Parts: sequence; structure tokens; C-alpha cells
Amino acid sequence: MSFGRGAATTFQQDIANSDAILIMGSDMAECHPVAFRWVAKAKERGGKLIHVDPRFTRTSALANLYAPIRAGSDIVFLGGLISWVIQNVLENPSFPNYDFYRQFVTTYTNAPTIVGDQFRDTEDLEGLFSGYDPQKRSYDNATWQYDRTVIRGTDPRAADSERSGQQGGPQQYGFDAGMAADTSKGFDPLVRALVPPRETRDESLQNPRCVFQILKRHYARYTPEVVEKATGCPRDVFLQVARTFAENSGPERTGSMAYAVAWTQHTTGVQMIRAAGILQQLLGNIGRPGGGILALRGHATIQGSTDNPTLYHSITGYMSQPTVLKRHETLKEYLATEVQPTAYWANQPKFMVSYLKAMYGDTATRENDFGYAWHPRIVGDHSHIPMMVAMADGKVQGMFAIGQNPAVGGQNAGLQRRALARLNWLVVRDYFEHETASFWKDSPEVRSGQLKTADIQTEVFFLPAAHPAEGEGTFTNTQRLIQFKEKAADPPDDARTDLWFTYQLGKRLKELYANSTAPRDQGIRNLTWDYEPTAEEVAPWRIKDDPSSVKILKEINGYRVADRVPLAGFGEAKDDGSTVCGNWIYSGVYPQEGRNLAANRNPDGYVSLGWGFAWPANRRIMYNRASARPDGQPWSDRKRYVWWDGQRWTGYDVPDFAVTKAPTTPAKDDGIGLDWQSGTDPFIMKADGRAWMFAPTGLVDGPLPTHYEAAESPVHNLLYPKQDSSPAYKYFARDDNPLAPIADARFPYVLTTYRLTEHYLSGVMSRWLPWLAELQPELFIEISVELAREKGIANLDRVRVSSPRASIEAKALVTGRLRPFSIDDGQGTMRTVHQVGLPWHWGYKGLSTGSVVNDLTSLVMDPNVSMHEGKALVCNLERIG
Amino acid sequence: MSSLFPGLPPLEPRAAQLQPTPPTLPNQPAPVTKEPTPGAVTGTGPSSQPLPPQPQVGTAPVPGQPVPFTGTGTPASPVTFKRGEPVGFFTDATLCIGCKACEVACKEWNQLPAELGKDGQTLPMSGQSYDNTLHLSGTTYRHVAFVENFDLSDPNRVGGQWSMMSDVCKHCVQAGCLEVCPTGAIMRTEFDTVYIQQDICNGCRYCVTACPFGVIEMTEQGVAGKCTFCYDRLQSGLTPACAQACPTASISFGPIDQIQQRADARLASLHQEGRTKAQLYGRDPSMLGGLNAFFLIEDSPEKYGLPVAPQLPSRNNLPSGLLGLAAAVLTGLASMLAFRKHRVETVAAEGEEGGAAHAS
Amino acid sequence: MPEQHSQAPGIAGVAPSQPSAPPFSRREFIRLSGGVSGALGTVAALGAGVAAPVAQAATLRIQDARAIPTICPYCAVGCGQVAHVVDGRVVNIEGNPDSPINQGNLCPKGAASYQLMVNANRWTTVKYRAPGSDRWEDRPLDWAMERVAQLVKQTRDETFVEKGPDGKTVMNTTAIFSLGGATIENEWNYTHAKLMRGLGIVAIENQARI
Amino acid sequence: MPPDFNPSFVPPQWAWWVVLYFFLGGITGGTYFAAAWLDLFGDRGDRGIVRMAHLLAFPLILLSAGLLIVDLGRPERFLNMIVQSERFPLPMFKPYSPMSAGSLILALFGAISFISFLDAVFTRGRERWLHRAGSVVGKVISFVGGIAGLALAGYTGWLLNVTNEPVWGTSPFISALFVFSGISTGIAAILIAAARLPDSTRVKLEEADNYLMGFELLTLLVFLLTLGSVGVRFVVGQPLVVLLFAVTIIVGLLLPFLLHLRPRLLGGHRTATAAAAALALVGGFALRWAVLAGPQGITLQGISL
Repeated sequence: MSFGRGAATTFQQDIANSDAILIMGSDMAECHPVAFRWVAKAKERGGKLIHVDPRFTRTSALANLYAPIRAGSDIVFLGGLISWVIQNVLENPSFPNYDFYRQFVTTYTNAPTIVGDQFRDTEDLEGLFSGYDPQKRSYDNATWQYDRTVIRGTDPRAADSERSGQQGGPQQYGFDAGMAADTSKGFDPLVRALVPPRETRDESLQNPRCVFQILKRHYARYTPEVVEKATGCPRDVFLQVARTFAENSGPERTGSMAYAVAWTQHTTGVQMIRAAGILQQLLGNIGRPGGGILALRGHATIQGSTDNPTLYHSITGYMSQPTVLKRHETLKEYLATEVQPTAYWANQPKFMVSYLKAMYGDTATRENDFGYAWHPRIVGDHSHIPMMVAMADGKVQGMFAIGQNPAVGGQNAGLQRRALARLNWLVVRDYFEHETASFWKDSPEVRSGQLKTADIQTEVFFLPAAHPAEGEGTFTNTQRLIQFKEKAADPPDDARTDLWFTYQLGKRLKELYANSTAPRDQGIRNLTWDYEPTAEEVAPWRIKDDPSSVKILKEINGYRVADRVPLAGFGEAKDDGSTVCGNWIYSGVYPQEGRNLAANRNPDGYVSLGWGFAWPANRRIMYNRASARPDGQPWSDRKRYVWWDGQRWTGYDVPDFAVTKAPTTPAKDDGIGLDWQSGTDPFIMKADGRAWMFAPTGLVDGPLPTHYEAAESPVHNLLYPKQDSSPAYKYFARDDNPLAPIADARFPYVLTTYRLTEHYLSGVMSRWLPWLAELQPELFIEISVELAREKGIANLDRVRVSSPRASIEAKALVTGRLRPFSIDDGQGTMRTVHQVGLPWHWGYKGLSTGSVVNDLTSLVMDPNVSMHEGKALVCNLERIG
Repeated sequence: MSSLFPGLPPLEPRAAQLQPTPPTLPNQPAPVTKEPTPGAVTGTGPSSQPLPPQPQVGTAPVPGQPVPFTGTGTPASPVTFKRGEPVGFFTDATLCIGCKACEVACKEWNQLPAELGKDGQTLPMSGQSYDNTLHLSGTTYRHVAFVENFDLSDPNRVGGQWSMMSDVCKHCVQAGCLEVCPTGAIMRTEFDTVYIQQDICNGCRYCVTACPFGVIEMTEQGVAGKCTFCYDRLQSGLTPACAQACPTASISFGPIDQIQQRADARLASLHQEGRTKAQLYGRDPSMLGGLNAFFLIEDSPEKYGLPVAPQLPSRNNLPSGLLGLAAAVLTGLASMLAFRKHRVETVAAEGEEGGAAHAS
Repeated sequence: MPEQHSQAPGIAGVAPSQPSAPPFSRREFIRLSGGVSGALGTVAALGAGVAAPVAQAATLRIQDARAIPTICPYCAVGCGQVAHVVDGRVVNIEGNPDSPINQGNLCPKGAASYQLMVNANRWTTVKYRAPGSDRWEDRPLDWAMERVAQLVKQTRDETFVEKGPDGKTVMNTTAIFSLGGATIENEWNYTHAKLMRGLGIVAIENQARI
Repeated sequence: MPPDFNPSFVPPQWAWWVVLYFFLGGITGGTYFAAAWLDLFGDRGDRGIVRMAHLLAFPLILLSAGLLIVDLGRPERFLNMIVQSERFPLPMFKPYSPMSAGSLILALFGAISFISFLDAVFTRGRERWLHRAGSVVGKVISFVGGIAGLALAGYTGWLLNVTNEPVWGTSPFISALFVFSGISTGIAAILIAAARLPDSTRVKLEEADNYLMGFELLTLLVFLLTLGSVGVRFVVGQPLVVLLFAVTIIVGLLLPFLLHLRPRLLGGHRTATAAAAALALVGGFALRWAVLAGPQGITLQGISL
């Protein structure tokens, strides 16, 4: 949203080059101990580690500075930092390297860009942005758009600010213009027709409608005093964090940030990440070594499963899944709606056509829109929680649970277990008989008599899965690095890889539909499905019918249809049907027949371009053009990374820029794609080539991060008293999913959930392992000494924890690591707010058992990505013995 | 440099501290046989022109050079060590994140069982912070101690600390267990480590009583168990499992003089940072001749379960031997006296064998 | 090589040591241990003692193993691992020192990867629960695959929508839900999503939203 | 100030077999010692008792060794304490290890008591061969065996002291205590076993026993005092241990003393002697139990004392 690609901007090893590391929304040492290795290295070299977290965790234990905050108040803290940096760095010429910050912000971000005059900020509308529809609980972002000149072909920086034809007159660009374009020979004319007039800017950052001034006003109320009152973090600690982080940036120094699901699992999760992005832009910490924002993700290839999405809302390479909710009826409509003409995304027609070729092979032709008509559309939000709700209502008949355990890991897990009982069939693939597999015989609902086994008509299949070392293939880690793992042994007995399962299931289904002539079956009939292994591939193994993962990788990478020669990279993809490319961002991973760069294992001391393959194009730090000054030279010798050597961009990494595009290259108003951008625009995926402090598009809950309390909170919103919670969050109002109102006296304590080093997620891969189970043998609830005293709870007492959804039991772990907070209740009174923490790994099966913590959580979600809110809710406690 | 923090001086690159010596082990381990991967390539750099030297992150010795398989791990650059030269562990509590990777990696390599209840389920949690292992045992060779140090009267807990330390057998230069072992099962290896040969041990448990650190306990096989210092790995030139696994270099492994240097440097930098409570435990010969596994801690040793002044059991050999001897002499004399005194009477009564008795 | 096993020497190898503060450096001390035992042997009887270092051959259990590079199955850090294979069985999984990401390190979960594979609690055969039944039954893999394929087809055919009420192309079914994938290879994610979309199944989700 | 005991101690879980062994070992050593000293310093009237003690000592040492071996984690490997398994038959001996030294003492004592045993068995009703009056060889054997008996009785105390366990490793007087107690119980065993004891011998043994009990009482008091704070925690803090020490002092030492001085309390010398000896054995057992339980605690299951 801020920079253009939904992934970590840097690579883990590079943290060692950071002079300051701000970890927030993550318990990095506990959840990613090996990534924390690089933090420890940075510390050994003198780097400062700052940890901001509701609990004093194993990460805090190693921090130079620990700032406690109340769960859910992150944007107040970040907003406070942004405000402090604007005041004390960007508007303070005496701050060291003042010029650097000004130059970075002016040249590389949209800070100077002027926003349309219809825009109203939360300052003006008491906590809401313009365009809000209270009935729909959603925004129309029309008023958030840039101000644009109507004059084309002139230098926009010299142009007067006349607004574009969007507001009146015949539309000269956009959807209709695109649809009118002749695409019989290719989609370039369509893309060209979409190019808007250039946006207006004020390089002095003085225009009151420029992003910088909007930002400054927006965050003015996030003062250190307010931070202290709303987050509970003592003011001097906050100021120390601000100073430390700011003083460790600049041309000679860089600071990095790391976050994880403790940000994303909020109704304002995406905005928290955005706030971090803004802070890093203000401090010039993007695209540079030791800088960036590292998303610490939780599953071995969760990045890969987002890139090759087993996610309803997108198809490969972050292209939108066709939907009936937008103008996507034909391929042309789809492209006219989706293509971003003034960024690298101008090439999307090539990627889309090559994707369709990968789906339907030779049957996809220009004449039939490359089979676009066969491709399914989505009709709404089909994400996890809405699907489980639909299931609970009997609208879902069949389900695959492949390496996932929603009976424990799902929110409001009791609801999800009850939903499973309404399925006709359920296929579970895993290692152990986990809670989802056996919900019909031993779930709490069955044991309590709420459900009867005999009444549950679900046909359940447990298919044993293979260990990752029992099959080959690639994982994409949190730094976008695609790594190939070899097969070490055959899986035992009937255990098979998931790839085997899907491939064999596909073969059977293709067989079942082979003779159908119904239009609805053409998609599956025409689906290309040939991944038969070669004789050599299966020669060493007992299992002879595993598909060839290399063949699949080659399809993902792409190849020329005519001679099946692999594409060297996504630059070779075509929109005329002559190339197949399953996932354009992965193109280049298999650049020649027999060359699998994911299996490349030649590390070096630093960037290790020879180890694996990082998308895109093996770049390790994205937007690394920003590691050089606008003139192409490194900002400093200490932080050199990628630079212009006179002929080309060079450096330690693959430049994230057109390799021979000189820094002096002017922007071409009549160009499309990167031609439209100048030689100083590092963010090539963005429509204006710049990082976005202000996001005119892409977000449904506001262009700027704004603090709202969690959906359930013990206090009102101190910053915007008229708007307690996010105005746009998604919520399923149902009897089995009640929410506590703000400041509900029945649930006075903040509850946050978290993970432990010793366990893994819903516990399937840890609770059955004796070596791990013994290390954290039971569910516990962390309670501060003060709260324990207040509630008469002693260490190891059994405690009942209740939320509006459910109540569970846990053993008390009374500790000084948690502390009470003194918080303004949003109405001017300071009160003590207690927090408790529950790790959520447990269920009722395995060697180590405990209540399902997710029984407590609710179905309330971030409006952008449908991520639930698991990190801040409310609860009550009582001692049971 | 930030004015807020006087700051650590950047450590010398490890390569400067650890002089690589050619491996001298006769028994090199199996190298990773890279499975033939189609078209593995080298040198995929962005440009063929020579670049300025890369900043070095972490460990690799030379940019662009593959990291050798053997002996890498933590800390940093490839650790080279030789037979006949002492090696050791330096466990730095200020870098420990309490992840317990050392505990599991040790159990994995040595194939040790978890400590579960009779029903196969886990035992109850201890309630002592995140420590559920609690102590070293015959099947737990690494144990991470968790010490919570927070001022509970201060709601803001200013200066609060949570420190963790991975405990292990100290492999003492003067080892109590080794002294007392009556079967010779406990031996000193060519790496100066202390090793229990479990196929010789007969389970007398004397070593259990002798260890000043409470390291040794019995296994289910009836023999004594403790850290082997991965003797098998050492002999093959491999880093011990715990040190290799440790993510934050809290456990450093290497030739003893090199890790002592590392420890000294680390201590100095912590002191410079103002963390004056930091101290080395067992680094100097004053403690049992020096511990081959020594520690950097930031609190008093007892907090981590370490004795302040560990002693060899053999310190008692002399006093108790002498007292026993004295008692034996006294017993002999007293008995002699008693027996002789009454003997006179009986001689008077029977009057025959006096001469013979007096002959002694 | 030294012999297979050796008890630390008895009388012959008795070496004394200094009860406290040895006047020798460590290195000298160790040398002393081997050498000058006889002279001070008597002291040893009542003083501290340390046996001389001896060598014993330990068998490395991965000595003749094939080392297969693999990736840790747990979190997204992407640590390199090496699986050691003897006679077709994995006997050990440890961190790959070559990997620039972890350089041989692992966390406790990664270090336990071996136990995820070799685990008495692991189920390795197909289990089937019939509707309303209270128990698992064993079934052949092939039977289960055919049954699942039939169920997918049946549900899809019964619930497929070609056009929406507004006449827009839909071409989907929302009655089948596929969940999971973030711990499974990219190739699986790609092909599974391809198969699902080929069938018109659009409710595809994984742990990215957890 | 460092604590008086090592907080990291781990009790070895030496249980009943070892208490019994320590007890029996003392008796065995004491028995042979008394016989040896009677052989050396006694008279013709003591010969019967000497022979009886020789018949007693060897079976007792076998029994003791059996207890010791049973208590090993791997009993089949008990020989590893005597010889080097891989360099058979080189002896396994570390003089600075009480356990190793103890193994040697056991072996030596076993050998000597075996010789004396054979001598006693095969000369039934006749003049002894080796231990005949005036035999220098006999005297040498008795002398060495007597010393070995002392060592056997006392080395267990030394062994306990050469540890890092609280109580055991705290006071070096434990070895002296075990010497006195062991020999005293050995004499008590003779006094019981030889029901028809010549009065002359009985008087000698009782007098020696009185000396030893006196020494033992003194040593025990010194031992308990020198435990200091460790005693407070591991003795005073455990009621059963306090009780056992009380039994040791009152039942095992004071009462026998009284009975030796005032045999009429029980109606006559013979009864009083037997009773006193029995009480002394009870005291000896209580002492071993009390000491071993100190750092290990006492549980009712008796698994770990």
C-alpha cells in the first residue's frame, strides 16, 4: 500500500546492518528466533534495539529500550513518532542531516503531491475522512485523489494546478477510453488510453493541500502527552524511542522496523503497517541497507501461498481475482479496470494473458478472450471467516482442510467447530489426528451434548500428509526468497505429499469431466494438467506417481508456447498468447531448461544473490534505487548498496530499476509504464513512482492511518471522541458472535493473544512432539502481580477467562513482566487498565493440552484484508482454585 | 553515534579473532553431498565488473566464497579446532533469548527422550517463568534458566530485566565427577572435555554426589548421563549441536583460548555500556581450574542456579581421611587397652600363653 | 586411532592436581596431568585428582549418511536444513550451515523437525468416518481418492452458478471451501489454486488471514 | 556470603540397600576387627569368639557386597569397579576416590575374611591352622584384616564426606563417626551372636564398646555442631531425621551405656549385655539412616528414603 508490493522490503540478514531496529507488533525473539539472530548481530555491532509491546517478552529481554503500550494503541504510538519526526526532524533545520531527510521525502515520496480540494481529513470531520457512508460503513475514495493537471506533455512541476477532466467534460482517459481503444493487435493502446494527467506537486512542501501538510495536521494531535495517556507508555520512554530511532537514521545510518501478526490482527491492522511505512519514509529508511520494514510471517511458505495465492481475492502475482463486483465481464473490461498505466503494472495485460495461457493452454486464444469466460468470478468476501459463517448457516457442503486446524486456530472457534458439523464432507490432510479431524467425536460441543456424534452427517476423510523433507518443491520465506528443498525419503505407508493429492485428484476429476460438453465444464476440461514425472525423477523412490515439481515450477516461471523454452524473466511475457506464465513475479526462477535458481546454493557473506531466488528478478532489497541519491550516487559510503556507474545501475543487489535508465532521465508524459516515470522515481510499482505517505487508492478505511480503538476496548477513543472504533471494520452481527460495547464493565481487562517459541500456531506441529510439548506443557494466562493480587489469584491457580463469546480455563502465571497501565478512559479520567495474555497454541488433543483460546475471540475483521482482531479484545477473570 | 547510548564499539570481525588453522582432524565428516540440482549456477551478480567490498554481515569468511559445511555455526566464522587442544562453550546470558533451541537440538542429536508423565502426556507446568525443564538431568543436557527481576512496587517496572541462561555441564578442568568415578567410565577426552562412557558406567551414582553443579543424573538405563560435549561431533570436526543451533550466538563454541578472548571482549563492551553487573562465571582458573563451559551473567550466580563457590569433593579427602584415621587409631588403641587390661586377669587365672601373646 | 573404548587409566594414569589456584597455566597443567604423575602420585591419595586426557573413538551416526538440503517446515524465516539419510531413512535433521539465512542455527521447533517426521503419534494410513458414525475406519488410499473426487463433482454440479441474477458471468460454486496452504510448497499452492479455479471453486483460503 | 551448602546439589537417591549396606558394612568390619584384636591382644579364653567372628565376617561381607551391587544401576557391571574392563585384569584403582578405594577395601577385606573363614570352617573342633595360638602368619592376617575392618567400617563416612551433598560433605567428622559406630555395632553383633560368651570376653568387649560409644557420642555431637546452618536446614528441619538422631543418641548410645554400668536394671549381665547390644545395633542403623536421609529427604514410599 505504501511502496507497491505486498511483502517485506528487505532481507533478514540485512538487519545486521541496522543502527536501530524498532520491533513493534512482533515478539520477534520468540516467534522468529533465527531471524532475531541478525538483530543480535546488529546489537553486537552497536545497533540499538527498541521493542514496543504490551508484554515484556523474550524480545524485550534483549532490547536496549522497552516501551510498554496497551494492546491496540499502536497507531497512537506510531502517530506520535510521525508527529515527533515531522516537528523535530523535517521542520528542524538544526537536526543533523536535515537536508537528507528533506531531499528524500521530497524526491522519493508523495509528500509534495497535492490532493484534490474535496478531500477532508479526520481533523475536519471528527474522526472520519470524506466520502464516508454510514449506512454501508464504507468509504468512497473519489475525494482522496490527487490533484491533476489537464495539460499533457509539459513538465508537471512547472505546470499550473488546473484540475483534470475527471470532474467535468468528456473523459479523456480511464475506463471508457480504454474500452474504446483498439486491442485487436495488443493491449498497449488500451493501457495508453488509461494514462491520467500528471498530478501536481509542491516541492517546497508548503501548499496546505500537499500530502506533507495534510500529514502534519493529521498527526498534530498525537503529542507525547496523548501518547502517554492513550498507550500508557511513559512520556520519557516514548521520547527516548523517538530520539533513538531518529538519530540512527540519515545518510550514514539506517533504522529498520519489524512487525508480525501483532499488527495485522487488528481491525486497524493494515493502517498500523501503513503508519510504519510513513515513519520509514520520513526518516529515509526505505530501499537502503539496514533499513526497510520486515514483515515476519508465520508459515514456511505463507509468502509463497500469497504470491501463488490459495487466497480467494487474487490470482497469481497479486493480480485481482475477477469479480462480479467490478467491471470484469470481459478480459478487456478486466484490464481497463485493473491496469495501472503509469507504473510497471502497465505490463499487466502480458501477465494476465500469460496466466490464462497457463490455465487453459492451447484452448486459450485471442478469439476466445484466452478463456477468460471460463474463469470463475467471486461474488463477495469468500475469506475464511465469512466462509465459516456461511458454513454455520448450512451454505457450504464440502471442505478441504489441508494442513490447517480451524477448530483451534479459527476465531470464535466454537462457532467454527459447530459449522464443521454442517458439512456433507470434509477432507483433512495432516500428520496427527487434530481437533478439526476429530471434531465429530471429542469437541467440547460434543462432550457437552450440544452436538451429538450420531447427528453429525459429515463424511470425514483423514489423509496422512508427508513431511516437507518427504517431498520436493519450493518454499518462499518471509523475505520473498524462493528456496528449493529436495526429497530426502519417501513418506511412510499411505502418507503422500499434498502435491500428489491435488494432482491425483485433478486427474480423476479431469477424467470425470472429459466428455462433458456443458459450457460450465469447459474450464476444467481445458485446464492443462500434465505434470507427469520423468522416469529418472521417480527412479529412486517407492512412490512412482508423484507429479514433477520441476515441471510445475517451469509453468510458474513461464515458457514460450512455440518451443517451450523457459522465459528468462517476466520481461519476456507477451500479451498475444505466445507465452505461458503461471505467476509473473516468479518468472526468472527457472530461466533455462534445467536451471532451477531456487536450488541455487552459493552463499556469500552478505546479499547472497547466489542462494535461492528472490522475487522479483532476484532482488533482495526492494526499491533499492532509493539507496542512492537522486543523482545516482550512494547517500554515503557506509550505506552504499546500488548506484549509477555512468552507464548502468550496479551494486550488491539486482537493481530494482530499469538497469540502463539514467538518473537524469526525464518523465515522458506520453509514455506508458516506467517511461512515464523519471530517473529519480524509485517506487516503480506505484503510479507516480513514489512511496505513498498518503494513499489515494488501495485502502478502504482511509488514506492515512488513524487511531481507532479495537472493536472491543475498555476505554473510549481519546483522540477522536466521536469515533471509538474503526468506522469500516467488518463484523458478523450474530447471536453466536456478540461484541462487548466499548468500556463494558462486565469485561474490564484487555486480553491479547500471542505465540510461544516452543509451540507452533494451532499446535498441530508441536503439541504431538514430545521434545516441544515438554517445554511448555500447559495453557496458561499471564497476569500481572497487581491484577493477581486484586483478584486473589495465586501463581498456578486455575482461572476462568471469559469474553462475550465463551469462557475457558487456564492456569495462572503471575508475573512482573506484565504491568498495569494508567490510561485516560477517553473522557478525561485516568484509570488503571489491566492486561492479560494468553498463548493460543492449545487444544484438547495431543501430548500437551489446554483450552482453545480462540473460543474467546470474535469474528470482527480489518476491512481491507479481512484479518480478524485477535490481539486486542476484552475479558473478565475469576479464580476457580 | 547516538548521544543517548555511549554505544558498543563494533566488535572486530570474527575472522580477525579466530585465526583459521587448517583442519588437522583425521576424521573429517561427510561433506554435504549437494544433490545434483539442475543447473546450479555461481556468480549471479548483477554486473560482471568488480564491486567495492561488500559490508560483511555475520560470518562468511570471504565474499563470494561458499561457506564451508563443517564447523560453521555460532559464533560466526568457521570454527577450527584440533584434537589435543581444549575446546569450550562460552554461554552469554546477555544474548540468550530463552528459545530452548539448545535443549531440543541436543535431544535431537543425542536422541534423548522428553520427560513426560507416565501416561505419555506432559507433566504440569512449573509456574516458574517459562522454565519447565527446571534442571539438567540424565536426559536433559542443556537447560535454559529464566530469571525475572522486576521491581513489583513500581508499576512501570523501570530497569526490569528478564534474563535467561542456557546451563550445561561445565566440563571442569578439575572435575569432581571424574575424580570420584570408581569405574573409570568418566574420562577426560583429547578435547579436554569430560565424557561419561555409558557402556562402562555401572550406575553407582557417586558422580551425582560429587558434581558441585548438580549436573549429573541417572538415566532410565541405570547409568549416569550428562552433556557429552557432542564428543562424536567433535571427533568429526563438527560444532556441538547446541552451539550450532543457538540463534543468537549466546552459546559460542571454539578453542578455549579463543572463546575466552571473545568473552573478555564481550565483558569489556558490556562494562563500557554501563552494564557493570555483568560478570564472567568460571572463566578463570580460580574456579575448579577454569570451566571449559563458562558463562557471562548479569546477576548473582545463585539466581541462575549456579553455586557461588563450587568446590571439588576431594577437598574433604584430607580432613576426613585424617579424622577417620585418627578414629581408627583411637579405636585400635582403646580396644587394645580394653582387651589387654582384662587379659592380665585371665592370664592370672589360666597362666599359660602369656609369652605368645606378648610376642606382638 | 585409539582403541574402541578405554577406561580412564587407573593407577598408571593417576594424576594429581592442585587443590586450589594452580601455579600452572591451563595448558601446562594438562601436560602435567599426562606426564609427572608418578612423583606426585602419593599426594593424589588425599588430594584432588584428574585423569589424563584420553581419546576414544565415537561413532558419528551420520558418518555414512547422504545429506539432503531441505527447508524448515515451521515459520517463514526459511532456515536451511540438512536431512541425513541412511538406508532410505532420515536419521537426523539439523541446520544447514551453508544457508546464509540461518548459518546452521535453528529454533526449538526447527530443531524438532526430525520428530515431526519420526513420531509414534503420526498417522500414516487413511481413516474414514462415515456420516453419523462414532469411529474411524481404515480405508485404502485409492478408494478414498475416488470417493473424494466423486463428492467434489457431485457438490460442484449441484451448486454451480453460471450467471448471476444480473446476468453477469459467475461460473463458480461457493459450496466448497478449500482451506490451508501456507505450510505447503509453492507448486502445490499453484496447482491447487489452478485446479480449484478450473473447477470454479473460488473460496480458497490459507493461513495468511490467521 | 555464600551459603554453607551447595544449592545445586542433587541427591543420588541412595536408598534402603545402601543404608543396609552402610550398616552391615560397619558390623562386618567391626566384627572382624574385634576378632583380630582379640586374636592379637586377647587370651585363650577368647579363641572361641575369634573363630565365631571369623565364621560370621565372610558371609556378612558377601551380604554387604550383595547389597551394594544390587543398588547399582547396572549390577552386572560391578566388576568395573575392581578391574579395568577393557584392560583386564589391570586393577581399577583411584586412591583419591573413596568409592574406588572402598572397592579395594572390600576386595581386600573379602579376601582376608575368606581366608579366616576357611580356616575356621576347616578346623572345626580342632586347633586352627593359620589362626592358631602363636602363629605369626595368623597374627599378620589378623592385623591386616583388623585394619581392613576399621577401613571398611569407616570408609563409608569418608565416602559420604567426599561429596558436595549437604550434611555429608559438610563435616569431616563423619568418617570418625562411622569408624566408632561401625566397630561398636560390630562388637554389639558379637555380643548378641555369641549368646554363651565367656564372661571374661564379655567384659573386654563391653569395656571396648563403652570407650567407642563414648567416642561416638562425642564425635556425633561435634559432627552435628559442625553442620552449622546446614544442620538447621537438613537435620532440624526434618522431624524424622531429628528423631533418628535422637534414637541414635538415646537408644543406641545412652541406654547401652547405662546397661553396661547398671546391668541389674534388666536383672543380670547376660540379659543386659544382649539388650544393650541390640539397642546399639538399633542406634547404628538409625545413625546410618539419619545421615543418608539428611540431604535426600525422607518419603513414606521409601523409594528415596
